[in-house]
Amino acid sequence: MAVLTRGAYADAGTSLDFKTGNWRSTDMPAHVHAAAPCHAACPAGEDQQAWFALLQQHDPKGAWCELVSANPLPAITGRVCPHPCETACNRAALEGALAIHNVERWLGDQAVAQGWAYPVAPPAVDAPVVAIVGAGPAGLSAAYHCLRQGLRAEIFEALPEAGGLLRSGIPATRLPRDVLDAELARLLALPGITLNLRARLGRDVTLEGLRASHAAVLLGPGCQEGKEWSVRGAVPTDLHEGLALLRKFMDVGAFPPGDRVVVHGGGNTAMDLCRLMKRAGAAQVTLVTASGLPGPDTDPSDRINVVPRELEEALEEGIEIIPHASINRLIMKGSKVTGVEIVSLRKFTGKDGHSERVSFGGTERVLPVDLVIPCVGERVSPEGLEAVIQGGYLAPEDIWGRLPQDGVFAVGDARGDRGTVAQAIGDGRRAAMAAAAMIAGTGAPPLAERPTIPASALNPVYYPPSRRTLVPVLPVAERGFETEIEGDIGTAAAMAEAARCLSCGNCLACDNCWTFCPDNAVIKTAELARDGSHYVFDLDYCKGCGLCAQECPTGYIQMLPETL
Amino acid sequence: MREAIEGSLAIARAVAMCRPDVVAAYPITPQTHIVENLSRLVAEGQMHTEFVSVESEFSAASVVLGAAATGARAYTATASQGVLLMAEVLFNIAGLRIPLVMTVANRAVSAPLSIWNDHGDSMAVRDSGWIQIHCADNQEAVDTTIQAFRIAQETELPVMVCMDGFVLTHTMEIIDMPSQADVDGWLPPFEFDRRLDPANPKSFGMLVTPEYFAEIRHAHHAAMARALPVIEAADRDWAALTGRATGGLLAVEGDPEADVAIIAMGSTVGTLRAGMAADAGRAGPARLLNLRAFRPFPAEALRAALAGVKHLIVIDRAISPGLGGIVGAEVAAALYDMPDRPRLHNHALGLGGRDIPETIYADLLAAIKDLDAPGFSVFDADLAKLAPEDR
Amino acid sequence: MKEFRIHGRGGQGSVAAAYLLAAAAFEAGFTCQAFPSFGAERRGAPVTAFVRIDSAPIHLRAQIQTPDFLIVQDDTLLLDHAITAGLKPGGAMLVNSERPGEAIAADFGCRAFCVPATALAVETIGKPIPNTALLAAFLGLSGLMPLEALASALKGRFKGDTLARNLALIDRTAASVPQGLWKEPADA
Amino acid sequence: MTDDTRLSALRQKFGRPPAAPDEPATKAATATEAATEAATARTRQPRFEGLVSGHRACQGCGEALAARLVMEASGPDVMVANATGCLEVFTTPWPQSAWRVPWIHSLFENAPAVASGMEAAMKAKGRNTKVLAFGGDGGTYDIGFQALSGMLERYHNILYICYDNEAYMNTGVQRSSSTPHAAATTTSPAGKDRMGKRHLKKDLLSIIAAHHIPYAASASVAFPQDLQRKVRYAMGIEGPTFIVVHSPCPLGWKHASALTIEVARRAVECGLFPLVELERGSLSNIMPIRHLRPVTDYLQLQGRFSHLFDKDDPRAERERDHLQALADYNIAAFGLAGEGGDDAADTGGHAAVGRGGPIAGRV
Repeated sequence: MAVLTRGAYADAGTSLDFKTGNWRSTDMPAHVHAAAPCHAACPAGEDQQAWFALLQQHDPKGAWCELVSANPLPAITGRVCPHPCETACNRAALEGALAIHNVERWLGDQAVAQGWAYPVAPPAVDAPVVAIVGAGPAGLSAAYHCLRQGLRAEIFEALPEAGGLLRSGIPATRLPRDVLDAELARLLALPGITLNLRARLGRDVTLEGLRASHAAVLLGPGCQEGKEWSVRGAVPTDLHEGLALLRKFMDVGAFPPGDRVVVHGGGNTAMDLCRLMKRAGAAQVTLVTASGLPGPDTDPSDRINVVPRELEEALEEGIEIIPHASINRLIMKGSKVTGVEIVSLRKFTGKDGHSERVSFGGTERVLPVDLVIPCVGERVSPEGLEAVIQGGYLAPEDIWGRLPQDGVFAVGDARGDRGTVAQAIGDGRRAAMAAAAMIAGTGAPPLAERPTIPASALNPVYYPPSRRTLVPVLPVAERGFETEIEGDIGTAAAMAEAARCLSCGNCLACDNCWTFCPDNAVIKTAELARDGSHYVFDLDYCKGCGLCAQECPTGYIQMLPETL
Repeated sequence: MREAIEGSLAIARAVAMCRPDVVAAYPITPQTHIVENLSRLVAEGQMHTEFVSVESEFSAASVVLGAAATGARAYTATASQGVLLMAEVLFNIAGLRIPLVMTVANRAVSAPLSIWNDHGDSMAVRDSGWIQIHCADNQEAVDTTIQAFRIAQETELPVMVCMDGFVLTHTMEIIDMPSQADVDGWLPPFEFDRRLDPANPKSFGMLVTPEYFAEIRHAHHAAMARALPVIEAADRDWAALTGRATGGLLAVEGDPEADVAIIAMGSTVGTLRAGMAADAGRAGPARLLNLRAFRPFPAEALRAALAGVKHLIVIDRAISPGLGGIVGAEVAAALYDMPDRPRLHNHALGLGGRDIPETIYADLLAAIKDLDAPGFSVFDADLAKLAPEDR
Repeated sequence: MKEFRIHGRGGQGSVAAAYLLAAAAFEAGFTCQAFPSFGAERRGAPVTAFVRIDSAPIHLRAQIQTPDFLIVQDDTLLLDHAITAGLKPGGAMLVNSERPGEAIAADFGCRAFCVPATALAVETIGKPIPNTALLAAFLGLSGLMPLEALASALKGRFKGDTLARNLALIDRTAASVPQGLWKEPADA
Repeated sequence: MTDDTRLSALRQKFGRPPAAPDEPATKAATATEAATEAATARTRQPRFEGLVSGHRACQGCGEALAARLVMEASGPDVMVANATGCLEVFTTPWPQSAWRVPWIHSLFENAPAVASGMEAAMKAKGRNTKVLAFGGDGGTYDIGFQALSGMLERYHNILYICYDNEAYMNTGVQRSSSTPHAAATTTSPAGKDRMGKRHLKKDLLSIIAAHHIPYAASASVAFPQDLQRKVRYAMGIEGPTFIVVHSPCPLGWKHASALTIEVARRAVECGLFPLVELERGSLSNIMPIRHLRPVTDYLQLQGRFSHLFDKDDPRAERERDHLQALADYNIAAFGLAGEGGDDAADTGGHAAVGRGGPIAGRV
């Protein structure tokens, strides 16, 4: 029983005895670290939001370390990745997506220039050794992630140089060779990685031999064989398959003659070819693709799968693109093609999820051509892989890349369901994790699935308007075969771009919850952040009004049902 | 030092001697001369106080409330409508147990408008929880004002010093004014622990639920009871210093053996005193009770003073329509348990400034012989002035 | 006890006159009481103020209904014949007027004396404020208290040049009236 | 560490919570110790908590938030006179007070006068603890208006804060002179013959400014940095200052408690509650509205305006247009449409945040 004070006064702050937490009837606030859309979209598994947060704190090295915890090759991916992260970026709906790939590239270049050490410890001398076939992006990523898992990696590469498709299939205008060499050299120099060059599977080593000698085998041979291509059985005698043509060009620097070229396909190889041939002198280069061009109404699954800026640059350079079309017939003069008949078509997705292409009769038209180049994909070269290959690919059972053979994993393009460097890098990481789990006998690693936060969950009013940094691009007239077309973003712009990150789904430490709680039920903790935030909900006093969640700019605070 | 001095000026000078930190007041007849004189003392640099010239009595009371709550000695004065406009604040001040001193220059309450003296104003706030002390003359008013600051401080109750408007406030008479040194030595500096203090922040004026409200009111009532000896002690100490007693709670004069007694408050006491002297025994002797403390009501002292009295005349300077005399009713209640309690003759007199002549003494005494007289009357009302249906 | 009623108009200093008279009485060793008519009269309206002087303490708070003396600050007030209402039998009236006192005495049936107080005040203090001159005249006529008492009272109220001129005014006025004309044998 | 243990560590560090007054304290601190501890805790606090948790405001109370923000920006060397109203009732049910500064409540209509007395006392004692006076719109626009005018005229060194929730919320949502036109309250209900309040919201700020005081401003809980800048500015002024803070009341305005800030923000962005500053009666600053929005964006969130969205009632559109016209008038009169600068010291137009806190005020 309280003893009355004279005149009924009270001492300061005594309302703390009255716990208003029991006023909450339905929901309570909670920190929910949902995945930012960039992270969710990243095939390599980068958390761009996380490394942008470190950049916002003026810690480029920390940002790079965070980045390379998923992707060891940012200087490369920053140049070649079609960056689905930018497509997914929630800022796209405001003033344009963040220039994520530019900053990624800048970070990668900074790391090379500054000699920042990869955040991996050398594995134990007697650590299990994983055999990795192929020193392309998948294999290199796998080797790197083996180190991160405490394993050693021994790479077997058939060619005299590491790099795989990075070296053989991407022109220097997109990926300068010095950049490629520098980043690969740093990675391959990591203690615990052994690289065997000119070691071809089926010739110098065998799958069974590797299985016997190593704790696990990761197969990342890539796709080396062009698919057969014909139009209703017709195959021109002077047919050049796209990837092979590109490789050849990069080796010898010349294309077959032809003024009017039609490229058939919808990937980066097709795009590279179009642009290189145009620059090499072809008067008219046309890309015929079944996909659609990017646009507000284009379904993501229908969108042409190329680096968006490459598409823009190609259009600048005068490449003609015929979307939603296919080659219906080849018009031959003898064994040579003189024209192609194009027909419009669309992809329709049926109820079973399979898509079907339907061509529209009456839309046929003819293009006169000198050269037709199919770029419709490649297959795994079966040499040494006869035991595991299925329908031209190594078709693994799951995202970890497990093949039916114990301890054998498939990564990268050889899986048949991949197509980008970033996907290959993601494959390498996952396979290394799965291999490590298998070696440790702990089964498959857990899938860290976080829900993705949509733009609608943000409160955008708190973000000051800020336009995307435009990076200098080589003028069309100056574009050749060596000089990189897209320029460097530079430190200041990279930091400015980082400041544009909305921090979707994660704590921005913006103080809004702390500022707006009418009940002082949000406590700021400078040094005690456990869940990545700097705030704790004092549920003794929180009345559950939901203001903090409503005003949280990043959607990091959500009202969840009261737990009893 | 004895001086011929106007009542209001004397009060202003007495207040100044008590060195209030804050004075706030709004002018109203007949309190005006007090605040004018205080203003002049401030303007002349003879008084160092924050004089807040407010825009209403409501704010005057609120300002001194705030000032006292902040640990300042504070003072205000008002009358009549001003008391009623303050009413809400007065209850609040008392409920907060804030020590303050206020002079009420008693005046009738409108309507009809009357600027003249009676006790209708302070009676209207008798239940506000303030100590109310009435003064029979200006000497009493000066001495009581100084005592009031000490009483307020010791009891943590606000004190209302009531003096009849015009009759005292505007009258020059001879007053023995205390010296500043006397007051400085007698009145302790203002200290109030329950104050707004950044070093020890507290919250005042809170919401109190039914579980505690009754206790708060009981405590207030008990504090009033404890104030009775404080008032007496203040007067004793003051008398020891100055040789002048004000009479404390209740002063008894006249014939101590008389079986007739008259109770009055304020300046009426002087006229009755003069009337008794002039009567020279023709109407008979009486005990004359100068009832000074109306709140707290000195029931015990009253009963002691009335031992052996057969007829008690109680004079009211206000009326509670529907009941009659207020002092009369309260005296009756106080005497209810008294064995051989006297017969009560309750009269309202001098309402709205009606002159109370010297002959009132004889007239009142004569009236007790009328066995059929009502227990209460407006003694000096001439009903012939009323339409028959309004009588 | 002597009771006074002072008649004037709002703004003429009747209340001040009452206070001065009472203060003079205090200086002379008497007890005193002075008060205005309790009202709300405005400038120019007829007003009254009252004084009681006694040698014993004064307790009476009643209005003065039967004054011993009237002091009239403005002879236009005599147009109201009720001005002498309540004046005690044998009472006297001092009037600020250039008219002869005898005529007024005849008019009102009481003792009366006139002093040209306004003229004297204008001459001496430069302002038409008759109250100090009237009080001085009264003291001279009545012999109730020495003129020094009034001088002391004035010293409590005025300073400097104003005081000096008022002192000169009361000396001059007091000397101008027949000394002790109203002196009562019983008081002597 | 779990949240619970972290909380207890934090509470220990920041000195909360004290023992209840009716429980014997485990170890009574001396006054000096207590003062030292309080001072230490205060210096460690990343902000001054003048109004602590455990008060009994409704969920999502705009007024509680506004008062908290004001205390942070003004404290700790202040004392408060608080008019009767929600704020007073929900912070001080005896024996528990949510205030950490000297605080007094007297009556509904006298907070400015009580504050005047406090300030006079401070002056008399030669101290300079700033006095704040708090009132709701009832206590400020209406019943306490006279006392407020007196306080301003007498030039007391007081910062008066009006928490404007546009009705008598404490007594159950009755209209005040601050209630906007057409809003429904329990004494201005919408019905067959009436469309809510018939009269206009009183332009109090102009009246206040007409006292020629050094500083009068309007602020909103939706723009806390702006609000706190204004409070700090006013705190630095010797003399009477006045800030009216738009503080939504989820109960009275009939909106979800989570929307308090959103509603307040829209009130500013549609022009119905302009954020302006007046010094010596002259307009000295405004918060520009970067994206003007129609008043309906503001109105439709609130049940008190739901009758304005009755499709079958021809009066609804008229009243909506009327409110839009009032907003347009404000926008034109104060020149509200604009971008707002990028001066970090000026909060105009910004409630923007970045990593590590609000952007406004970063210099």
